[in-house]
Amino acid sequence: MSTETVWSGTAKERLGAADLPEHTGRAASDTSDVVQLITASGTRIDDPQYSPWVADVTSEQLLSLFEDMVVVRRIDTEATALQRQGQLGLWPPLLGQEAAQVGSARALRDDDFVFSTYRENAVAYCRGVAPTDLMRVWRGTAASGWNPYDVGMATPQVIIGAQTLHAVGYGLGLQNDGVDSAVVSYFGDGATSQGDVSEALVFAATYRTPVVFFCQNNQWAISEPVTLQAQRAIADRAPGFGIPAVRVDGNDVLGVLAVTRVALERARRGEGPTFIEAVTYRMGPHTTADDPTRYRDPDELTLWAAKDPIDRLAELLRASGDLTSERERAVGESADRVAAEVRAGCMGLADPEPLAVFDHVYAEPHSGLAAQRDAYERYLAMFEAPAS
Amino acid sequence: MSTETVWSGTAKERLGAADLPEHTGRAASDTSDVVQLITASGTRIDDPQYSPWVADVTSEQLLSLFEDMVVVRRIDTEATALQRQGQLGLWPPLLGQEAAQVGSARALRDDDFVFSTYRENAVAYCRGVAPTDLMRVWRGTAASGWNPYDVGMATPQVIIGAQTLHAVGYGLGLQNDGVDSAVVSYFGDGATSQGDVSEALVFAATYRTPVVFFCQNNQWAISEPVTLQAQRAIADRAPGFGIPAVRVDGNDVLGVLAVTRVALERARRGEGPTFIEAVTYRMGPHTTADDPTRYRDPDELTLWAAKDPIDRLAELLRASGDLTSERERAVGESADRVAAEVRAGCMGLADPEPLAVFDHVYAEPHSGLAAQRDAYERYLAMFEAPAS
Amino acid sequence: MTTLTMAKAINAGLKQAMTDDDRVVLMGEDIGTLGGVYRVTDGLQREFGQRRVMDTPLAESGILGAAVGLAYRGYRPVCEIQFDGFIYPAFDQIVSQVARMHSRTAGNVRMPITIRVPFGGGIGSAEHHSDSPEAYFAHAAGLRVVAVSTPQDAFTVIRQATASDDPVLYFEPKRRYHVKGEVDTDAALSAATPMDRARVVVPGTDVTLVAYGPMVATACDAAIAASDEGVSIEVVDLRSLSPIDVDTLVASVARTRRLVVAHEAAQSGGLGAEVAALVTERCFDTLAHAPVRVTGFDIPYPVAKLEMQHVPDLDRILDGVDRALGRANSLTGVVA
Amino acid sequence: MTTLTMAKAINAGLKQAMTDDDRVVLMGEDIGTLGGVYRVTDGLQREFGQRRVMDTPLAESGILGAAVGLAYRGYRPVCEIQFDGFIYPAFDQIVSQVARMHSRTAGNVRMPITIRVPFGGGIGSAEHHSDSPEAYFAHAAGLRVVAVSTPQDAFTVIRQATASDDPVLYFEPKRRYHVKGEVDTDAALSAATPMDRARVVVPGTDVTLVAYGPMVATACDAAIAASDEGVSIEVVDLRSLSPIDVDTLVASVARTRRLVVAHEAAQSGGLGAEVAALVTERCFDTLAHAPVRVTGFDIPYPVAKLEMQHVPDLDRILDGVDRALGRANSLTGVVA
Ligand SMILES: Cc1ncc(C[n+]2csc(CCOP(=O)(O)OP(=O)(O)O)c2C)c(N)n1
Ligand SMILES: Cc1ncc(C[n+]2csc(CCOP(=O)(O)OP(=O)(O)O)c2C)c(N)n1
Ligand SMILES: [Mg+2]
Ligand SMILES: [Mg+2]
Repeated sequence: MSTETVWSGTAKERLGAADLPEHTGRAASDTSDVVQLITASGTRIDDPQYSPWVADVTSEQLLSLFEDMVVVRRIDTEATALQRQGQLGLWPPLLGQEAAQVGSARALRDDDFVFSTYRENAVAYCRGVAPTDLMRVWRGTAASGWNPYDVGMATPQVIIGAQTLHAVGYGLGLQNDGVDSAVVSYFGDGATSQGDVSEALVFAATYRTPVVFFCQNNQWAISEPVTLQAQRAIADRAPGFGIPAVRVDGNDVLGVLAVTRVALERARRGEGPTFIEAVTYRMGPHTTADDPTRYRDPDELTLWAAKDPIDRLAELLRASGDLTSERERAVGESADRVAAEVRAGCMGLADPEPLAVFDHVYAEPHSGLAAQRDAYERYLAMFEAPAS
Repeated sequence: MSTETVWSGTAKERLGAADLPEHTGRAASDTSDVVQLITASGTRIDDPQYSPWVADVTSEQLLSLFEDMVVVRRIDTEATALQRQGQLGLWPPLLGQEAAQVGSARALRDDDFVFSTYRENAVAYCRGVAPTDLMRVWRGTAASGWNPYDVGMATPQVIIGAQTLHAVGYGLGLQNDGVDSAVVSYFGDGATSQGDVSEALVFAATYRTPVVFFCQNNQWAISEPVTLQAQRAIADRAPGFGIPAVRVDGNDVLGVLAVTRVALERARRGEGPTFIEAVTYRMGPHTTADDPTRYRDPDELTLWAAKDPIDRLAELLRASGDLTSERERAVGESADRVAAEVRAGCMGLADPEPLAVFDHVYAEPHSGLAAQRDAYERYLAMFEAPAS
Repeated sequence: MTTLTMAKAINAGLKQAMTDDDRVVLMGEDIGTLGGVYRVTDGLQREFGQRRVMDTPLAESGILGAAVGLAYRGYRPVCEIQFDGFIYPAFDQIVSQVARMHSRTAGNVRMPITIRVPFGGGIGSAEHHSDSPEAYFAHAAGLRVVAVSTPQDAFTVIRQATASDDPVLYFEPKRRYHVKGEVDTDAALSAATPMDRARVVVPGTDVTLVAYGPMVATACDAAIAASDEGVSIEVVDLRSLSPIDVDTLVASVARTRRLVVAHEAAQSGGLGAEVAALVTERCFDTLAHAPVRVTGFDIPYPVAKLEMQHVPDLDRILDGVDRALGRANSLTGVVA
Repeated sequence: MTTLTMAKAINAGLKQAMTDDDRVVLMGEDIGTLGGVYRVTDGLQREFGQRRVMDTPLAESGILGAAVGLAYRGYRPVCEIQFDGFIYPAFDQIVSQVARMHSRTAGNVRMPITIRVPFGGGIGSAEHHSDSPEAYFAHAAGLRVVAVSTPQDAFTVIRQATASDDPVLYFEPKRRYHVKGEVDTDAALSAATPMDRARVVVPGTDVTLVAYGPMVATACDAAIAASDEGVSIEVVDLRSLSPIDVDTLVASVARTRRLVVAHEAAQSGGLGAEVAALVTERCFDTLAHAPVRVTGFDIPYPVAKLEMQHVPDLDRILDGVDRALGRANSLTGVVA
């Protein structure tokens, strides 16, 4: 090697010299910059920058956000029970993330569009997906529960991070169409490690697409803590790509509503993408197949239970006298009604016909698949008519 | 859809409210933070943070850096000529990037390791790769010009960005081995868009691997300006991942040497990765197959010619009296010698034997490939011995 | 009729497709200002603007992922992958998203995405610039895969691909880019051979020789060479690699009773295996000899100085034909 | 001899490999604290520490890319891909880097990387959790591909794979994870069948039935069922998908003159095509019938309630056997 040692030999002696300037990222544990409009104990606080964005929210609307959260938690409980009873193959609970999902979804217009993961059942509910339709995929009767165009929400994505690029592409389409709709892409803290998510930030920044990157940092990716994915606050990643970012208390439905409105407004005005990190917590297992006691300190759960998104809003609304016990009962009943619908709908889902495996693989006729379908039809027929 | 319009209808009225805080990234055009120790006109300037790191560099060493740069430019010219004469299939010139490559490569120890792209021929030269070996790949006689372990430098990577992950993995290995060597990964501005590069930042930050990410921002990725890849200074991306970053004038060999030394020192001390953006310019075509006049304003070239890395060091050394005309002639002669070696070596490269296509596909015997080799050997034999 | 190189024919086809349907948008690296490294999109950004011909950041997964979103919104993206070897970073988006979105959404969301891939070797390129990755995509349900071999076909099929409501991998034999041919740019698309059909390009009686993309020209040369020796080769241009037009193959083999299939890609798991298996299934009693595969070896594409060992040429194809005919060949030695 | 589930057998094999060679390191998502979603790496981090059993960030390309670097440095990484459908983001690193580094560097740099992939369906999972992507890798030169079918094989082959100086895709049939079998954990590795060999697991005389991974058990069931009807099936566990042990196949077909090959993956471009083509090339005159493929359809893996339509079961295999034997079957109707 021609490297001359003179270039490296004195390294140790230079130790006294100054190091590189430290980077600007905040430690992930530093939450001083997290937007919050309702505290964990249910007190409304003022934020000069964000409070104006929810100044118009009436107590009736707050109550309706409360009801949304109670209902989606009830759906979650019911689906979990259905899974335990063998009626669903799997269920990914959202327990603890109700405010992050409801607060953001309720900021949307009908003409906006959502690209989500498997966990955004509350978002789907807010978009108008029927409770029964939430069950289809997990009961294994259909690959998607709904027609995306009916509700302005794509079929949830299983491949971690892939949907963030879809959102950017959809946003490009919105730009081309000259409309002021926006796209929201949901993803988790774990997803931020995937190359696709970074590429989505690049594309969104380059084309200034009307996309809101909504990251629910629920602290875990299955058994992996967020510290395995990110050494700085996740929200710190976006600015380096040229995308403004904000962190919000993901268990504060009003705070989430406010920051999402700001981000959507920026998108509508052609000012490009925004990155939101909703700091929240996955209170349940990753899915019903998961056992978090294998990797998670129960104290952590206790800590986050004290920050429950529904409890805090209930406190606030009770204190203001808006949530009467009568009203609370009504909300409970409405949740029970939806839960009953979930259960009945789930049990009523018919198994698809065998030959349906060949449906929709292609939009246009495909000779190869047609031949396979044909052969399989003949094969099935063998079992129907006894050989003559 | 169950979205109630109340949640979105008043957006326009909220326009008066404050927007999100602006992100922290610097505009890419803002170069105020770029480390520079030798100006474009060849004046040495002091930087309290970085000058100490090159205080030990003697004028003889500066002259040797000068010689390195002259030689690699001469290699580049010769290879380009060889390509024009049909002796090489292709050549990717480094014209304009001599300081970025030589300055960084000369900061390395023999036991450090490099993962680079196709353009780092000066790095390879500094690592001790023989001039002839630089030609092999481009003449099409071998898939790699050298044994990576002989020179501490991997076979150059063609797939944009892939090698950044290799560097991180190698760094993990260094950590496991408990040695204080470091890895440098070179890549371009365009590469920063690839998911792999972002994933490399994630992995490096998580494991604090001893890796230096050395990005030569030469302003272009074939025909695409850096503004298509990045809306902020490229160096701004790393801090969000938890990796300290620095921008350096990539045409200032001393500045590059200094920042690379700092980064390597941090790596050796177990303090993890560093990201360096060397701001430079690709003065030639992307490769000899490219025609930059199709997409590039000639004025830009004029602008950067005034910042030439070799000229400025020559100015400095002439002013200090270190670069005498005699010395300059000696340097030129040494460059000519290497160029002659390049040419002779290139022309002397033998074509590989036909059956070599089967070599090294596997490390261990492979029955399928052995059968194909056997059949092909018989096929070739058919042309040798006339059918009896 | 005009005379065009294949590169220019694709350009003309894209231009026509964009004129016919303003939802057709092009995206890729260096396709705008530069017009692509092979100039296939030359002039299109000037004509249609930056919104319809987009230079993208350097990230193939990003290109395909964004295309999925555009398709979701009703657009018909045509993505250029700069070289065959650069398609792999987009593999996940292609096989898990592009290929499955229509099926996943029960047909509600269509993915009329065309993925243009210059492919194959023979041009003395560096590593990753000469791959033949078509078999990967032919194995992925939900995709259609075509390979073109002439300027006329290139022009017609790119229009069919962009007009298709299914995603199409459109493979362009880069070593044929500059070869000229007659192109009828005015013929109605409705009158053209559907893109999922194979085509007999040289009729013959003794052996069916199946090829696609760059290998079709070599196959035709082989047919001429063989006819000098009194062997009549029927050359079938497969054209569609998924689905495979098995009826056309069966009809040909019914006449010739012998099959040779040629491609540049590695033999194991290549299209040749599928063609051989399909034809054997359908024509076992007709076949006079086992189908013969003449293909690239199971090796990474070799360095420039060795590539013509790997890429099947006229002689290797003729040797394969000899094998199929039971004549003296490299494996049997002089007499079969 | 101890009785182990396949999951535990792999665990034991990994533990042995790590004990034998301290350059063996494991990496993947959730493999450390959790021990993997299927607990295959259970307890290994506790035993060997965080440097040798690494929970990685959630990025498959990152995992494989880092593994390449570790291999460059002399390590022998074993990467877990959590589910089959999540391997595609790593496709580029696998086919362009892992597969080609040894060849690219003229043998100077070895890539002894094992990629563990739980694969296949039959467990009622969600989308992307039941893929059979093995054919993609069998087509990529430079890789070795194996699929295991029993706890004993799983134990032995994982040790062979980690000891191999070549990269190995190691496919684990996840629906067989919990099935138990006898495992001899003490037998010398040198005495074991090499991992690139197929194995006759049920001898028979009438038809050769080739299967691998999860389908081997189904094939053995089919052999039992067929014997009730007087048909003697020889079941061959292919084991190695690249290279294919064609000699063992040829020897079997030389006896039976009939071939059926079964797999879950889509038919077009699947391993069945390659096996059929290879055997036809070598046994054309011996074969009494065209090779028969019994495979998954050319569709994305279906929803849970339909998966058993797609995954070949006993009956579909027996129908295929009937086809190969020229007996009444679904295609011919009652009499052949
Ligand atoms: C490409 C890919 N790799 C791995 C998985 C397996 N997997 C499913 S969910 C998950 C964790 C996701 O974590 P996060 O992004 O934080 O979302 P969360 O589950 O917490 O909502 C993993 C690893 C997957 N679905 N896709
Ligand atoms: C994955 C991949 N996609 C595309 C290419 C084609 N390509 C080769 S070089 C290049 C531009 C690279 O730009 P940059 O990273 O800035 O490096 P530079 O060439 O400027 O040194 C492109 C697009 C490639 N080699 N690999
Ligand atoms: Mg999470
Ligand atoms: Mg560049």
